[in-house]
Amino acid sequence: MEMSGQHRILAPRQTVWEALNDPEILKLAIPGCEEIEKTSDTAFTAKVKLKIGPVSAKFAGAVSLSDLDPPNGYTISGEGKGGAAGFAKGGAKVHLDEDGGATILRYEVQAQVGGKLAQIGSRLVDSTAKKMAEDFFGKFSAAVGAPEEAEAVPEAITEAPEVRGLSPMVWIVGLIAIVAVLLMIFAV
Amino acid sequence: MYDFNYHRPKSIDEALSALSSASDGKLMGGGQTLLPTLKQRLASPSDVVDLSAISELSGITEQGGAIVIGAGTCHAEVAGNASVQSKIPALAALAEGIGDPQVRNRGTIGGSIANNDPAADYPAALVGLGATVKTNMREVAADDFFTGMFETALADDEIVTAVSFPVPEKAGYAKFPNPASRYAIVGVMASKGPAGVRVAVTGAGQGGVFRVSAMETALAGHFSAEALTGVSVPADDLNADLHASAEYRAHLVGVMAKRAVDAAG
Amino acid sequence: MPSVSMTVNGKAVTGEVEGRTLLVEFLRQNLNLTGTHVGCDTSQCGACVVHVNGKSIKACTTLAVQAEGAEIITIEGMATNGDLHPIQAAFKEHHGLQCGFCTPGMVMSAADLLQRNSNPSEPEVREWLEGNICRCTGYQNIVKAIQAAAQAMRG
Amino acid sequence: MAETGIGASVRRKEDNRFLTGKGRYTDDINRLGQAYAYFLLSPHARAKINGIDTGAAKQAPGVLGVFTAADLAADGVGGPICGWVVTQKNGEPHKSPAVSALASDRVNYVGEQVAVVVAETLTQAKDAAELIEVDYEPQQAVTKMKASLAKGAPQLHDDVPGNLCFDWEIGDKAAADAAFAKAHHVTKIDILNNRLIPNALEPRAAIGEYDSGTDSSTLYTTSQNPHVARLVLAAFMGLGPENKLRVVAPDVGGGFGSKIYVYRDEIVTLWAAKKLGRPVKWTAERSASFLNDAHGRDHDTHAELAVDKDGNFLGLRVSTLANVGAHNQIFSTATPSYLYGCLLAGQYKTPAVYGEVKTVFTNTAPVDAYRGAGRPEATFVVERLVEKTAREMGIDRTELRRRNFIQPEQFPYQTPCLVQYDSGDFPLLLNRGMEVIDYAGFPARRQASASRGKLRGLGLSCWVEACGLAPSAVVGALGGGVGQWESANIKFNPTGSVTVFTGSHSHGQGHETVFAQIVSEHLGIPVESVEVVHGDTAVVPFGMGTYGSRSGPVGGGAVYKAAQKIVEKGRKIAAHLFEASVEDVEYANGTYSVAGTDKTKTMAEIAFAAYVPHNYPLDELEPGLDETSFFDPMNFTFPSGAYFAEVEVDPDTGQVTILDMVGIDDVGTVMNPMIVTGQLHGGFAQGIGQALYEQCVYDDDGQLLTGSLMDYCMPRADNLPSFKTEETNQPCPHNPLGVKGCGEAGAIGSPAAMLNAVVDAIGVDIDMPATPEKVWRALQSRAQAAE
Repeated sequence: MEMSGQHRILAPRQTVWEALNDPEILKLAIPGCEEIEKTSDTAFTAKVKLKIGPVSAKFAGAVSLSDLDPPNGYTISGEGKGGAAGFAKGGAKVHLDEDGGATILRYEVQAQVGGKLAQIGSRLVDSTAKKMAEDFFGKFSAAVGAPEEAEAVPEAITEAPEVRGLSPMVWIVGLIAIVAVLLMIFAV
Repeated sequence: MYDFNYHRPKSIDEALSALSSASDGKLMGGGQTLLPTLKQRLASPSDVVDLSAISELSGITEQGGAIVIGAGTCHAEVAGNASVQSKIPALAALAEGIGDPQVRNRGTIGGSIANNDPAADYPAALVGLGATVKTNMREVAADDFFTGMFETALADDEIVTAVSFPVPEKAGYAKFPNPASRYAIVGVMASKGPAGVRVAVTGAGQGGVFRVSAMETALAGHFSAEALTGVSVPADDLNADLHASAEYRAHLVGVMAKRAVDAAG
Repeated sequence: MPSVSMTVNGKAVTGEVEGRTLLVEFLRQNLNLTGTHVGCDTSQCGACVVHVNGKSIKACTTLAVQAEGAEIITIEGMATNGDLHPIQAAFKEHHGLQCGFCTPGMVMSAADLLQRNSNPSEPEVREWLEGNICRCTGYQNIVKAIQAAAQAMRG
Repeated sequence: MAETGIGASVRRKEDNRFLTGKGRYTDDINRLGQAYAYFLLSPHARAKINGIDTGAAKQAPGVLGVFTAADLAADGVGGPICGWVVTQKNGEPHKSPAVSALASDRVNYVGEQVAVVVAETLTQAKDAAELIEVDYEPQQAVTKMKASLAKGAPQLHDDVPGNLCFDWEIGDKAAADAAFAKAHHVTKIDILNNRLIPNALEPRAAIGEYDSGTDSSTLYTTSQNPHVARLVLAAFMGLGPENKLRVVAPDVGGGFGSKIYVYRDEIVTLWAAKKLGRPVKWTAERSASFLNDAHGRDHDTHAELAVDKDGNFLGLRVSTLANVGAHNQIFSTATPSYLYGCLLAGQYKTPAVYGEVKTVFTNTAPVDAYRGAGRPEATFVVERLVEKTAREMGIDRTELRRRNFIQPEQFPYQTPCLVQYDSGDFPLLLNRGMEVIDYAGFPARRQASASRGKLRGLGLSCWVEACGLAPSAVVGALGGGVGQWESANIKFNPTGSVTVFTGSHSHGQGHETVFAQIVSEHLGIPVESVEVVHGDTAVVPFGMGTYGSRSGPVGGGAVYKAAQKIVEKGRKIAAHLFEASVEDVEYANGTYSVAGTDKTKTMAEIAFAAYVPHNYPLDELEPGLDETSFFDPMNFTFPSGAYFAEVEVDPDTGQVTILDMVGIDDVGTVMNPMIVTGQLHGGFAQGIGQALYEQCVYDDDGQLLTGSLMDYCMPRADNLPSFKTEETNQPCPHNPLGVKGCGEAGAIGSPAAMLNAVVDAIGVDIDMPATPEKVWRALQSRAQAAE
């Protein structure tokens, strides 16, 4: 599945950047996030426990960075394993841009769900993944401080002067959370 | 399935006590969603609290202008109940179309709405008829009860005890089922009554059941299928899967809404 | 392990089970009543249909402990003194079965239908069988058999 | 004995046990001390396996053993095999990659068996399987055929360059090209034949057992052909020798082809039982069946028909890509080649036919024979093309077919596609079908539907199939690994009852009844006195099993021949008892007599005398009344039919409702009309399932999206109408019973009839399955085009 989106966060880019590095804020954005661990400069692991509908499962994930291109962004890829439930893996191209005093976060995700998740729950894969991404960024945006702006974001984005790159932690957790939410696709 | 401790309380208090003493307890109505999930090892609750032996959760009564259905009432009982059939035939018909006869003999209204599957039928009935959900703690309007895909306003220690349906002047339900699972690809409940004119759609929305205000406005003028001509829902936020794209679902919402209004008579 | 007691085909039975033991597992493994079959793992096929307290249910989607104190009838309990139940006899007469795997569930499901509706129309029978999949017969002779059984049972 | 003989609708002998819950399917069998196997399946469609850590699993409670490919390789155990060598255009044999008994260094489809856990309980085995750590290195998968053949595509097997299994042709290309050069009209069509999942209702299962005292093994399994399974297990998997291996296929809950093959789980279960010294039971969960039972169909075809100005067919060219999945199975090369290409002439005298087929490996489950196996695909190509031609040329579709039919007096008819049709009367089938469906009244019915806002369509399919897989010499010449005769042994017991042992195997077809009818007819005893035994290599003679509608024409032929031998042996015994010469003894309806006398002996009396005589000429006549026979017909047999479907489409939703389905069949002699009709009904349901409901969908990464009955739509009772069937039977001239086979007919003829009806209703070509959204979109596109 492929999905893309963008969120306009009413906070300066530096604030967003710091928030993305703040485990406490990330834990607020991701229900069930139990731990995040940096294993190298470009690799991380995390654990998430989610309960959705009748489904409840623990996921362990690993994420690595590639195509580092400060300040424009990078590609991250990762995989989350959910035991008997299967796996999810994917990559995301991430951009963080200034927009006046706000920050625009754009993402293009390619994700693959495998094993029992894909086999039994195909009816809800797409909508669940979209919901997950939106939930995560909605909560994250709110947590960063300023009220979320609901209107659509203009397509034209002002040129970003400097971005050192987005913290991978958000993507570790984001990917794992997507994996975990995909679990709920099974229901009869 | 992973093993668990099984409880079969006789009262709501006993159920709450079993739930609170469990490290990771799960309430079970008819089990028609939970058990298949457990069989696939997609959940591992420490305890399963079976609500089926709680007598206060069962039964269908007429109270004033409403039909009150106990949370533990199975779909077959709702479908076959004389009061429901005479006062809200659309609700009886909806219950008769859930799953298959064996699922209807076990699945319960309380379990269905607490699960809030985005393709389940009952959420459309509750929202489309302006029902009120009664729990061990409070009463919640259906509009506030369903908060998102598989999400409800229920607290962790809250148990649905009954659903109260105001008797409408007219109501109809039309469903386009998934041919394999028989879940709703699109299901529309349209009604006119004490809760106003309502059009509720299940199966199509990513966040579960939703109301279509444009259709409600059109029907408020004249409650007829013709009034819906030209009124459509955007495909943007609708579900897409193997069986139906978002665009097709959007189209079906229009078709099923007209059929629901026709069925309302 | 919890102990569970129920009446199966008129006989009182008791067994040790786990909380997670399914009714169909209890019937097949503890009681050796292997006529109740398992054809899927998502509650669609209906090969496992039995009666619990007079209603047809899917024994693969019911815990054994949920049947505590219940009256269970399985396919093995349908014939009496060696005489086929009218539904069984009609399935044979009208060739309502081929490989036989879905048959027990079909018969049990049909029995529930006929106790609710003694004279079902063809569409009513077909709709009732929504939860029972047959891969062999194309259903036509099953439908015919159920209608013939209804007639025989009405006398 | 006419009341129980051939032609009578004898009620089935097997039904009492099935109806009372006393059937004995593999999973109903429990052996003392049995352990349980659970297979760990790959969640990846394509990955390298860098290592498998079974350490934690081996330590888990109740675990008796955890095994991987290395353990099986160490014991020399082989994997699934291909049973048919197809010679390619270039003269080389097809490519058949080596397949191990469990996935070894790589996986090539989701659901491929990677490891097995055997434990005291099934739950313990499943728990332990979660502890196995497989170090997968996922790689890009390829699931679509064209992508798999493209340059730079992922390569599934080191020994199969370009993922091409074979590139094969049939017919005369030059003749076909010449026909097109002079054509007045050419109809072209692109067709997808949707991939299907068989889903016999009984999931596959196996119990392996080893007896160290006799050093022998037994495999109880859900097989359509236990002797072939034993042969394959002994010859290719190293699990013999055959005298130490017994394969039992007890009651089997449907097969439809999917239970022909010897699967990895059966191999491993049998091996593990010996390894552990315990009976080992394995039963598939339906979720696993979806992933690794052999799938069916999956063709992508371009076809063209050249026609002269009068509508006479001049030539047919067909080019097909067929998906074989990740590796070959027993019939996976035969199905899209000979079982497909040989039927491309259909019922027509098209003089020049050329077909070419490329089969392609992809990261999907193996594809093999499924009810009809190649013949539904051929019928679909021909009948969709003919229907389209009629539409394009403005000729009534029945008239166009009639002009091109092979005529009744032309049989036997040599087609341009290798085979020679035995008998048939195609115009008769068509004419009768038109009467039953009321073809003439269709325009009025269509008008009536239109007045209700519905679109009505009528479609037909005039088809012919080849069945009764037998002629061993032919099969061998075409690359078949083994001959395809069938065996039967009839044993008269001393007190007059009979046991028939057959190499055929019944998994729903009713052999216990029909073969008893053959015996009843020819030996004059009631069917109640005849027991038919099948499915156990320890007791029945070597036989080939049941597939390709071969039990009637081939297995039945063997029973018939054995019965004739019994009659002849009985004649000798009677002659002795009568003190007459053999030539003077007459036989009729179970009774021997001497012409011109009142001396008679019943078959029962003869049997008694055969076993326990006081005065028996042992030097001249052996005691006993027990004869074995084999039957290997000269040719395939060619059932045919004309099927009509009438549907109504709701333009608001695209929903198709079947209003009528008529099947007029020529299946040769009908031995039991009730059973034949039942077989046809079942075939219709499967064919309609393909046309309207069923489709196997993999995503581009090789994940199976239709992996449960919640998404793979099996037809239910309320999806189907009551069918109308009739037979107009032309006996097969080259088997003694005149039967042609009926097991696959319904599934072969009905998809084309049903889809033609939908296309007729909506006026736009679409692919199967004609799901509501697909139909709705087709109507939208037609409306747009009209604007």
